[in-house]
Amino acid sequence: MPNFIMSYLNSKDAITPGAAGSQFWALIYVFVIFTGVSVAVMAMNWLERKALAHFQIRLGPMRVGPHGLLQPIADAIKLMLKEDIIPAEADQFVFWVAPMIGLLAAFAVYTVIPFGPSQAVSDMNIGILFMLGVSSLGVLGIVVAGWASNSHYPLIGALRSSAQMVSYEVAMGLAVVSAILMTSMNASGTGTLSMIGFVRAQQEQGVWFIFKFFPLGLIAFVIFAIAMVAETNRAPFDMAEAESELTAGYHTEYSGLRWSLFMLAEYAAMIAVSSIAVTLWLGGWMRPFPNLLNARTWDFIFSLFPALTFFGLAAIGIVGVVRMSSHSFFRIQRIGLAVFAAVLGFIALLLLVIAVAGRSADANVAASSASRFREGIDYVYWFVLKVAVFMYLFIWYRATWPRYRFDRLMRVGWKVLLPISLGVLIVTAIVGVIVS
Amino acid sequence: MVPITTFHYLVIAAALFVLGVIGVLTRRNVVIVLMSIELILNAVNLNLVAFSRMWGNLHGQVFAIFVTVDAAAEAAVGLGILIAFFRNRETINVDEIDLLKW
Amino acid sequence: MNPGLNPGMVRDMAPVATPFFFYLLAGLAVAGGVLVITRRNAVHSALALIVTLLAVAGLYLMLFAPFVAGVQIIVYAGGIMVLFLFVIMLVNIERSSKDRRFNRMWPVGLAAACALLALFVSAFVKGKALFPDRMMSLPESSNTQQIATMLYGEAGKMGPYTFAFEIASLLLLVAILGAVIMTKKKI
Amino acid sequence: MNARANDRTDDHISDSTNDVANRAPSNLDLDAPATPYLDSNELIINMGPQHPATHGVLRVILKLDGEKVLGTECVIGYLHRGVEKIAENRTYTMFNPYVDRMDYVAAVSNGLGYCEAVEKLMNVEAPARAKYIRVILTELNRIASHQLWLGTHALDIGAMTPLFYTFRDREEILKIFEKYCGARLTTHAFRIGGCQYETYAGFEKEVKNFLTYVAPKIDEYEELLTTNRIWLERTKNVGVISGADCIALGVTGPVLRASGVKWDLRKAQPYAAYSEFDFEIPVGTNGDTYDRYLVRMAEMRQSLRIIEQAVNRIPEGPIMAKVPKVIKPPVGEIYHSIEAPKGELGYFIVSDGTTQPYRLRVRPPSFVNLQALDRMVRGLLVADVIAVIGTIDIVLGEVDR
Repeated sequence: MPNFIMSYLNSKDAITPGAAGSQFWALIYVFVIFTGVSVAVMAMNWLERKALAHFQIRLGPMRVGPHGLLQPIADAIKLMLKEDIIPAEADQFVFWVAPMIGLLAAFAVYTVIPFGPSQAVSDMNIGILFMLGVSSLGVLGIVVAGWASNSHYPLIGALRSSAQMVSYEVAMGLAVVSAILMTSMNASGTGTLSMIGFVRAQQEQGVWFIFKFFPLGLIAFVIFAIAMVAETNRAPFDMAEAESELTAGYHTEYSGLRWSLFMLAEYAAMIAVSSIAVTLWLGGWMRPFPNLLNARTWDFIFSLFPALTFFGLAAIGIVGVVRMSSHSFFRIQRIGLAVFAAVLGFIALLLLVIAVAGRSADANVAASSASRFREGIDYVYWFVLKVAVFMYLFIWYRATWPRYRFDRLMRVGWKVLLPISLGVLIVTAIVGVIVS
Repeated sequence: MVPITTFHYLVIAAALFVLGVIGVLTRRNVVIVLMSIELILNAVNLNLVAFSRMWGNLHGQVFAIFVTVDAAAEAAVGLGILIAFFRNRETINVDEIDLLKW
Repeated sequence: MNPGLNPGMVRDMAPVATPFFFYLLAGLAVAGGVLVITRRNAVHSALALIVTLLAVAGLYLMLFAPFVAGVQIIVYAGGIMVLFLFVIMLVNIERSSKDRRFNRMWPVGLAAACALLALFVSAFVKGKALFPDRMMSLPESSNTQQIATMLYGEAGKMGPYTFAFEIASLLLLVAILGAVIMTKKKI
Repeated sequence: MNARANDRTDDHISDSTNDVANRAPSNLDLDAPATPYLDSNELIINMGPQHPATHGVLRVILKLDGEKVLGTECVIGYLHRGVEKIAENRTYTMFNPYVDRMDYVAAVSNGLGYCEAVEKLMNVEAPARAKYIRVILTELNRIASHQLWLGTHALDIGAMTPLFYTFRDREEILKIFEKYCGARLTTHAFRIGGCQYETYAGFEKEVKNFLTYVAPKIDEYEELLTTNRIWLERTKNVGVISGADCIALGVTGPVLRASGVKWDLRKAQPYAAYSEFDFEIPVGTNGDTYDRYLVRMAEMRQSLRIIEQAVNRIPEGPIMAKVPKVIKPPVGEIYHSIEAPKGELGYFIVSDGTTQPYRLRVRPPSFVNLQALDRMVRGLLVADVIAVIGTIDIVLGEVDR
C-alpha cells in the first residue's frame, strides 16, 4: 500500500485525517459522510412520514416496497424526472443558485462534526465558530430563493425566515458561549472552540455539559434546542414555509430537483444542528457513564449495543413479515421485507463479531486494530443514536404543536430566549469563577 | 511557484480597496455604495491580518476584529438611514440625496 | 504531505497553505469585487460580495488567523449580508435596476480611483524590497486563546485591548439604538 | 326581523348598526394613489382562490403593511351554481336534494330547514317520530360539521394531528348516515312531511354506541389543543368581535354565541322536537377565536346530550305526515330558519300556488358570517387571517350557492 494511505492508519494517536494532513483519508471521510448524510436524509424522510402517520392514526406510505421502505427512492426518482420549472419573471441565475447555497451551507458543516475522536474530516481550532457561521449561511439560500421567485408569498417567506434565523442565531450563539465557558473549567483555565475539544472537555470533567452546574447547562441546552428548531425552519417555527399561510413560503415556485435540494438541505441542517447539540451538551461520541462504569466488562457490555440495536430492527422486520397478509398479492413485499430483515440481522451479527473480537483483552496491551475498529463503531453508534433522538423530537414537535405566529416568535426570541441565555451566560461565568 | 509573501496579500488588498473606492465613487445605488464600503473594510482587514503574520504577533488580528465590529455597526446604521430615507423620498439613488433637510 | 514543515507548528495549515489555494482565493475575491461594483442588480452584487467575503475568510485561514476567519463568516456572511439582502428586498429596486448604473460624477470618481491605484502601484514598486521573503508561522492551534488574552487580559490583568473592546461594545450598542430609531416609523 | 332583533336585547345595537350601514362596501381603495409616506411596505396579495387555507375557493384580497393587515376584501362566487334560480324551475320535491349541496358538510341541517319551511307553508306537521329522527340526525350532523371545522381550523393554525382524529370519528357518523339513507355526505335524509325511511334495525344501539365512543374522543381533541400554549397564543384575543357588532352584521351561530349573546334558534324559536329536550347554550365571553373554539367544543357535548335524550325517548308511530303526491302549497310566503351548525339557516319561500316556488331565497349562515371577516382581521397579521377564516367556519358551497 502506498505510504499516503497507510501512514494515517498506522499513526498511534487518534487524530482526524485533517489534523494528520492526509488529504486522501480526508477525501474518503468526506465521501463517506456525504453518502451517510444523504442516506440518513432519505431514512429520515421515510421515518418522518411513518412516525407522523402513526401519530395521526394513519399508516403512512405502504405501497412502494414493504411498509413503504422504498418510498424515498421513488420520491427521489419522481422529483428528478419532474419538469424543472423556472418562472418566466424569476431571476434565472439567482433562482438556480439559491438551492445550491442552502445545500452547500448544510453540508459544509459536516466537515467538523466529530463522530468520534478520529471520526471527523478535520478538527478545526474554531470548530464551533465555523459551524455556527456556515450554518448561518443557509439563510442566504432561503432569502435569495424567495427574492428570485419574484412572487409575493415567497418574498414574505424569505423576509420572515431571514428575520427569524438572524434573531434566533443570537440566542443560539449565547447558549453556545455558555457551553464554551464550561470547557474552560479545567486546571489550565483555557477553554476550546474545537468540536473534539468539547467532547474531550466533557470527558475530562466527567460530566455532560447538560448536567454541569445544574440547572445552568440544562437551561442553555434547552435554549439551544428551541433555537435550533427555529434555525432549521421546522414546526412549530416553520414560519418561512408556513403551508396554510404562505402556501409553501420561500419554495413556492420551486419544483422537481431544485425543490428536493431544499428538502435535502433542510434535513441535512436538522442533522447538523442536532450534532452540535449532541457534541456540546450530550457528550458527543461518548457512551453513557464512561467514567463511572469504566471497567472492561462494562466496556464490552456497552459495545454490544450496536449489535443489539440491529438485532432489534431485524426483529421488528421479522414481526412485520409475520404480520403481513399471506395473500399472494403481498408475496413480493413479504420477500422484500424478509430480505431486509435478514440484511439487518447480518449487520447485527457482523457488529456482534466485531464487538467480541475487538474487546480489549487487557488494558495494558496496546489496542489492536480490531479493537480500534470496534471503538470507532461504538463512537459513531452512540453519536448517531443521540442525534436520532433529536430527529425523533423534531417529528414529535411537528405532530403535536400548532404553528407559532411570526410576531410572537420574534418576541420569544428577543424578549425571552435572549435575556435568559444572557443570564445563564453571566451566571455560568460567576459560578465558574467561584468554583475554580 | 514563488512562495506567497506579505506582498501578495497586499496586492490583493490594494485591488479590493481600489474596487471599493470605485464603487463608492461611481455607483448610484446606495445599497451598492454601502457594499463597496464593506469591500474597502475587508481590504483593510486583509492588510492587517497579513501584517500580523509578517510581524508574528496578533495585534493585527485583534485590529481586524475591531474593524469587523465597526463594519457591523456601520452596516446597521447605514441601512437604517437608507430605509428612513427611502420611506421619505422613495429613492435609493445617491444623485437624489442632495438635500440636507426635507 | 509536506515533509519539510515542522508538524507541530503548521500541521493544520499544511494542506491548504499552498500558492494554488492562494491564487484561487485571491482570484475569487477580486472577481467578486469586480462583480459587486458592476452588477446592475443589487442582489447580484450582494451575492458577489458574499463570494468575496468567503474568499477573504479563506485568505485569513491561510494567514493563520482562523478566529478572524470565523468571525468574518459569522458576522459578515451570516449577519451583515443577510441584513443587506433584507434591505434590498424592502426597498423597491425595480426602478433602480432600470436606471443608469453609475452616478453623474462617475468619470471623476473613476479618475480618483485610478489615481489611488497609481499611488498604490508606485508604493509597491518602491517598497517591495522592504518586505521579507518568508512569512512567519503563527501558532495556529492557540490562536483564539491568544486573541482572547489580548482582548480580555490574563490572570486578573487587563489586556492591551480590554478598554478598546469595551468601547467597541458601546459602539455596537449605539449602533443598535441608532438603527432602531432610524427605522422606526413613529417615535 | 325587527321583533327578533328586540329579543336579542342589547342597548348599543342601534349605534353599531348605523356604523356598519355607513361604511363603504369596498374598503380597500385598491386604486387609490399610494400615500407618500410608508407606501413601500404596502403590499396587496391575493389569498386564494387557490390557497390551502381558504376552505375552498374563497379569494381574499389582502392589503398588507409588512405583515399587518390593513384591509381585506372577499371575492366570492367561484362556486356559484344558481341554487336559488334552480329552485324556481323545480317542483318542491325535486328541489329537496339541491339544498344538500349548499353546506355539504351539514347537509342534514339544510334538508331539515327546507322541509320544515315547506311544511310550514303547507300547514303540515311532521309526526313525532319523524321529528325525533330529524333531531338525532341533525345533531349528529352538527357534531360531524364541528369535527370537520376543528380539524381544518387546527390544520390552518399548524396543528396537523387533530385533523386525522376528527376525521376518524366523523367517519362513524357518516357510517350511520350511510346506513340510514345510503348517502354519506349529501344525505337527502328528509322529505317534505317527515322522513322517507324508517330507522334501520339497531339504529338506536349504534347511535348509543357512538355516543359512548365519541365523548372521550372530544376530550382527546381538547387535550391536544385547549391548554396548548401555542394554541392559546394563536387564538386568544385574535379576531375579537363584540356581541353588538355581531348582531349588527347579522352574524349568528357559534360566532355570535362566543361573543356573549345567548341566541340559539333551538331555544329561541324551537323547531322540530327541540322544545322537548334539556340542553344548554354554551356562551363565550371575549368573542375571540379561542372562545369560538370553546363554544363549538361545548356544543358538541350538548349535541351528545340531545341525541342521548332523543334516542332514549324516541316514540313509535308513523314517520310521514299526510301530504299530497304533488305538493302545491297555497299562495303565500314563509320565512323559516333553523340553527344550522354554522348559524341561522333561513329559507324564504314565495309560493304562487303552483308546484314550483315563485321565489326561493336562502339565508346561508356562512355567507352572512363571512362579512365579519374584515371587522375581525383589521390590524392583525397574515397568520391571523388564516385563523379567523377558519374560526368563522365557512363552507364555500353555501356562501356562493
